[in-house]
Amino acid sequence: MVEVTLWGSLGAAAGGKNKVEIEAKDIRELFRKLAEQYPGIEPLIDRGIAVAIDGTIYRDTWSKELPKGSEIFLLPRLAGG
Amino acid sequence: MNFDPRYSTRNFASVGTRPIRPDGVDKVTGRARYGADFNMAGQLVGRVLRSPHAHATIRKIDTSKAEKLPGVKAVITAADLPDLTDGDAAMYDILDNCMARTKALYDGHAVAAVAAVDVRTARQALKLIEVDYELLPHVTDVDEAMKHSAPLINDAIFTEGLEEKPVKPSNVTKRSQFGHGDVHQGFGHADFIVERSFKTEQTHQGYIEPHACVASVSSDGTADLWVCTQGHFVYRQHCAQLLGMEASKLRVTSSEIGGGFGGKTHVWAEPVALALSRKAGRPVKLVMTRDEVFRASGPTSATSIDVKIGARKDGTITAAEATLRYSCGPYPGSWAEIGAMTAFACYRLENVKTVGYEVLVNRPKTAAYRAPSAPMAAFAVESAVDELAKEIGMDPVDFRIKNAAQEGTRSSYGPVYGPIGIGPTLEAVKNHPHMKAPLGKNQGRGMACGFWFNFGGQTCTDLNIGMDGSVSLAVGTVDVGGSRASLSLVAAEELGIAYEQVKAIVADTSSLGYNDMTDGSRGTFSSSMATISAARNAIKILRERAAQMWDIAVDDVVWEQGHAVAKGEKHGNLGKLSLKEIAAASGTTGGPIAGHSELVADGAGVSFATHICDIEVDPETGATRVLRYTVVQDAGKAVHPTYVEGQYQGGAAQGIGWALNEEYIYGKDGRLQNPGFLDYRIPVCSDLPMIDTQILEIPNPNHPYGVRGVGETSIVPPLAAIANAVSNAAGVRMAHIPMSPPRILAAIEAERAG
Amino acid sequence: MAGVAVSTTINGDSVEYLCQPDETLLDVLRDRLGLTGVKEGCGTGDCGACSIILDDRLVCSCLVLGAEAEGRRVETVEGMAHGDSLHPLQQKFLEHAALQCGICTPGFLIAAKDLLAKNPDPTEEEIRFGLAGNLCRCTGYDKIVRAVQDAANVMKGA
Amino acid sequence: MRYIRPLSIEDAVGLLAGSTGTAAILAGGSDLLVRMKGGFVEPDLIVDIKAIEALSEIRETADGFSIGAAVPCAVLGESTALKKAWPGVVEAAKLIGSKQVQGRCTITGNLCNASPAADSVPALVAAGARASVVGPGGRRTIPVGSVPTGPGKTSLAKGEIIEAILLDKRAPRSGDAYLRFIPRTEMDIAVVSAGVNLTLDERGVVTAARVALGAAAPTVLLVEEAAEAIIGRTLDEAALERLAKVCFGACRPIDDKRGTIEFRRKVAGVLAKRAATTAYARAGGK
Repeated sequence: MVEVTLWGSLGAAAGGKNKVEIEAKDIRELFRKLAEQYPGIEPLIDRGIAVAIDGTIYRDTWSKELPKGSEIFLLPRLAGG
Repeated sequence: MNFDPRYSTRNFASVGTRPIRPDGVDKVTGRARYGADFNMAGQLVGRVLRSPHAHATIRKIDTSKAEKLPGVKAVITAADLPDLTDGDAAMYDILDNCMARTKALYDGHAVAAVAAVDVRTARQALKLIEVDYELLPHVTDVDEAMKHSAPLINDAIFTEGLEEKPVKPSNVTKRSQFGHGDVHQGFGHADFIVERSFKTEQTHQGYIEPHACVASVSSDGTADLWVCTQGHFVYRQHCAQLLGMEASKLRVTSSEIGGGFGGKTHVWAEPVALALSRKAGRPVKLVMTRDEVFRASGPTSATSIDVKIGARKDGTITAAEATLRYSCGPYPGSWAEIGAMTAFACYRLENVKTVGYEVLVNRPKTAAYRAPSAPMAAFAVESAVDELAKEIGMDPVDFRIKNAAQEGTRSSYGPVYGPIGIGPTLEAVKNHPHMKAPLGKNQGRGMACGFWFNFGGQTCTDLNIGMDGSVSLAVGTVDVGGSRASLSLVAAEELGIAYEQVKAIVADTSSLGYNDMTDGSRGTFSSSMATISAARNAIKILRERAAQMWDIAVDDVVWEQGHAVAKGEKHGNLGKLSLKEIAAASGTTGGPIAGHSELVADGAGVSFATHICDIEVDPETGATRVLRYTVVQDAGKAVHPTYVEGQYQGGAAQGIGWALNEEYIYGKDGRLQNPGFLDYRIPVCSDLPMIDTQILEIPNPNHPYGVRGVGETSIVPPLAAIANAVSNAAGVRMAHIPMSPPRILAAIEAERAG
Repeated sequence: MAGVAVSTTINGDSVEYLCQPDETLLDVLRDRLGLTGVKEGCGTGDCGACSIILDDRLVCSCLVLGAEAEGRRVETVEGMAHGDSLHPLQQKFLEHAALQCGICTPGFLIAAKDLLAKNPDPTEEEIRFGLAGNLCRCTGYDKIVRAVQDAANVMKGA
Repeated sequence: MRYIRPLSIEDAVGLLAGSTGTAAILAGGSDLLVRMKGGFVEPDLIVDIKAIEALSEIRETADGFSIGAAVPCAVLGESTALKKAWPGVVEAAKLIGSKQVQGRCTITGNLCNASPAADSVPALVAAGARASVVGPGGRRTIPVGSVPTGPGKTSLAKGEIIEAILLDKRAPRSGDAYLRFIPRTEMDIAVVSAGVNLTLDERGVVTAARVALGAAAPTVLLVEEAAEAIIGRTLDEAALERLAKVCFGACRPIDDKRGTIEFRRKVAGVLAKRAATTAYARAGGK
C-alpha cells in the first residue's frame, strides 16, 4: 500500500480528496487502479500525469517501481520551452 | 535495456572542454539550411488568409474568385482539414488554431490558404477570398476576461478543478491549487507581511527565423515535410493525425532552426502546407511573414498575480500565498498551473498556498516560452521577497539564504528535493565581486532567484562506427543551440576517443525512433543519456570483436580509453586494440559495429539560478540602462561550458527585454498594434552590457555525468532582478512588466506627488 | 509585368538576372541566385539578417530592389571566406561560440566586416552601436562582441 | 508596374507628371519598400532618382550647403564641413534606423514620408532649412516645415520632386542639437523629440533661437514661445525651466503604442532643455 498525494486540479477529480491509498507495485498499476477507483482521473491520466517518487519526477517510465514507504505525488504533466 | 542512469564521479577527458561545434562552419559561411532555405521542383508558394477581427463567427467563405485566378493551384479552408482528432481535445484545439472552423478567435487566426505559382499571385488570391464575418464582442485582458460580464469565448467550457461542478460556462478553464501547511495560521505568526498585486504583459519568443516549411504530398499517399521545428517527431505525429495519414508515410526532416524557445513546439502552418500540397498535387513552400509570426504564433501568457508573504523579525518566512491568473489565448492551457507550482519553489516554507486560474482571451494560442510561466511568478514573488527583506531590515541575499530550500525540503509544489543548487547560487552571489562594484547616482542593484523543473522524455539515438574508426552519431532531438557539439563530446568521452572523430547529426523521422521534442531543457540531458547508453552498447560489441580477433573470452576484454584491453596475466602479451583497429577488421568479425539506444530519460534534475543586475534610471524620462549583469546557475555538469554560458546569457537577455520593453499592445478593436521588430522591442546590441556568468556544478544524481538541463532557468530571475534594481535606483516599486519608460516615469511622478 | 534585366557583380563575379520591378534584392539573391546565406527575419529592415554590402555601404537587402543592383557591387556572406580559409571574423565567431541558432550570423558577419573596414580598432561601445541593426535572440550579444573584438585584433596584426 | 531610372531631374519630373496610375519616387527606399511589402502601396511606376548625378552630392555653396535628395544619411556623417556647421542636423540624420538603413535613407525621404516622428525633420526645421522643389512649373524654394501637412501627407503637387535640402551658412557662435527619446538605445522610432538651434552674442547671451518638437503633434512643431523663453538669456537654470514648461504646454501629442500624452509632454520639455544645453555649448556658450 502506498499513499499518493494528488495535486493541482487532480484532487477535485478524485472527489475532493488530496490523499488516497492504493496497493500498487509500479506506476502502471497505480494509474490502472486510480482510474478504476476514481473515474474522474482517467481523462487526466490520458492527457498526461507526472509522478514524483521521493522527489524525482517521472513522466513516462510507467514501469518505475514504487518502493514501500516512498513519498508519491501525482503532478500535472508540464510544457517546456 | 539495462542502462543505469545513476551518477558516479569520474575524471572527464572530453566533457567540460570547449571545441568548435560540428555545424559551425556551415553556419558562418551561409551554407546551413534553415526552414526557408530549401526548395523542390515544381514548388508552389503558400499563403494564409488571417482574420482581422478579434472575435467573429465565420458565416461563409467564398473562395470561387480566388480559385479562378490564373496561377492559383489550390485554395483551402477548414473544410479541407476535416476533424480527425477523435475526441482528443488538445489536438482539436491545435487543428482549430491551424485553420478556424466556426469562429475566428483572435486577430491573425487563419481562415483560408492558397497555393499559387508565385508570391504575387498568392497575395492577389487572398484578396479575392470573401469571408462573411459576424463580429462578436471580444476580450483581450486577463482580468477583464474573468469578470462575469466578459464576452464568453467558448460556451462549452466549464471551469475544471472546482469542488462543485459549475453550472455556467466560463472563460476560466481551470483552477489548480498547490501547497502545504496552514497559511492563515502562518500569517498569524508573522511580524511583517507584504501583500501586493502584479501584472505582466504578453511577450513573444522572438526567434529571428519565421516559421517555414516545404510540404510535398504524393499521389501514392506518402509525404515529405521539411520544417524548422523543435520536434520533428512531434510534428510528424501532429500532422499525420490531423491529415489522416500513417505516421511512417510522412517523413519529416528538421531544418536548421533559427530559434524556437518553445515557440516551435507545436504545429501552425505545417498541416496547412500539407493540405495545400495534397490538393494542388505539387510541393508547397509556406513561410510566415514577421507580421504573421507575431499575430498568429507563439506568445506567452499575460498575467495578473497577487502575492502575500509574512515573516518573523528574525527573517523566517512564516507563510506565503499567491493567486495567479494566466491568459491562455482562446484555448485551454495549464499555464497558471505551472506558475503556481514554480512560484515559491526556491524557498523552505512551512505554510504555502498557490492557486492558479487559466483564462481564455481573444489573443493567439499561448505557447511555451523558455521556462514557461515561471518568470512571471518569480517576478511577483521575488519582488515581494525583496520588499519584505527591506521591511525587516535584512540584506536581501541573507534573507533569501535564511529561507532557501535545500536537500530534504518539501517543495512548494509537493515533492521533497534531492540535492539542489539554490543555496550555493545564493552563497556564490553573496561572494561575487559584482556585489561590491560601486554604484553612482540614480543607480541601483537588484538580485533575484529562479527555478525550473527541467524535463527528460523519450529519446532514441544511433551510434555507428565506420570502418575507418570515425563515429556517426544520429540523434533525434533538434539542436537549438549547440547540442551536436555537446553530444559529440559525450560520445567521445564514453568511447574514449577524440572529439574530432565523432560527427553528430539530427536524423529525420524515418531514420530513427521517436524522440520527444527539444523542450524543457531536455536536449542535452536526454540525448546525452541515450548517447552514453548507445556508446556503451557499441563498446559491448567492440569488446566482442576484440575477443574474436584475439580468440579469447569476451569477459576477459575490458574497454579503457578508446582501446580494448585483454585483462589478466594470461593475456599479458596481447597489448591493446584501438577502436580504429577493431573497426577496420569489422568486415570479417561480424559486420558493422553500432550502438543503439532507446530510453525514457526520466529524473531530470531541477535547476536554480540567482541573478544580480545594476540599473541606472533617468528620473526625468524613466529611461533605464543596464550597467552590469551576472548570472549564477547550477548546471549539474557543464558538458560544453561555452554553450552553457551562452544559454545563461541568452536567457538573461530575453528576460531583460521582457522586463524593460517587450509587450503585445492591443487596440480597443482587439487588433495587435505592434506586430513587428520595430515596435516589439527586443534588446539590441547597444542595450546590453557583457553578461557575466558563473557555472556551478551540483551533480544530478539521475544522470551518469550529473547533467541537468540548463536552457530555461536563466530567463526566470531577470524580471524580478531588474524590478528590484529599479526600485533601489529610483525608489519606486514597479508592479507592472514591462517597466517601460512611461510606466517608470509615471511611478516616479506618483511617488513625488506622494 | 515586364522583367528588368540586371547586370551586376556579386562576390566578385559578374552576374546577370531578370527580376520583377518590385522584387527585392533579398528575394533575387535567395530565390533566383540561390544565395540563401542571406536570411529574411522581417522584410522591413528591422532585424539585419539580410545585411549585405552594396558598393561599400552596409544595407538591408530587403530594402533594396533587385533592379537597383544594376552596375553595382554586392557582397554577401557567401563571399567572405577565401577558398577554404575562413575570414578572421568567421573563425572568431566559431571560436567564441558567437552563434547559437546561427540564423542571424550571416548578417552579423557582414555588418561586422563593414564595421571593421571603417573602424579597425573599435571600442566595445562602438561595436555595440555599430551592430545595433542586427538582432540576435540567442546569445545576449556578449560572445558576438567578444568575437568581433578578437577578430579586430587579429586583423590589425595581419 | 514599371521601374525607371532617369538620368536627369527633368526626365524624372516628366515621368512623374505624365504618369497615369500611382507613381512613387525611390531614393533610399527605406519607407517605400516597407510599405510595398506590407501591401499598403502598389505603385504603377517607380522612379529611381539615384542615377541623377546632381542629386547624389552634398555641395558647399556661398550660401551654405545643398544636400541632394539621393544622398544617404550615412554620407551626411562623413562630411566634415557639414558636421562642423550643422552637428544637430547630422546627428538627427544619423539616428534614423540602423547603420543598414542609414546606408540608404535620405533626409528628403524622411521629410516626404511625412511621419510626425521623423527624426531629421525637427532638426531641419530648427535649422531653418529650405527645400528646393522642381516640378512641371519650374523651381521653387520653400521652408521644410511647410512640406509635411499631416501624417503621410505633403504639400507637393503631382510631378514635383524635392531636389535638395538647403542649409544656411553659419553665423558665428551658433550651434544646434537634436535629441529624441526612444525606449531602446537604437532602432526605435522617436517617442518624442526636440531640435534646438541658437546663436549667441559675445557674452553668451542667446540672440536667436529656433526650437522644434517632433512626435508632439500631427506635424513638426516650431515653438516660437520656446525660442522666446531663451532669447536674451544666458541659458541659466531659470531659462531652461521656462523652456521646458513652454514645450510641455505647446505639445499636442496622442496616446499610442509608443507613448502616452502625459509622457510625451513631460519628456518634450526635458529633451528641449537638454538639446538647448548641448546647442549652447556647441555655440561656445559656457
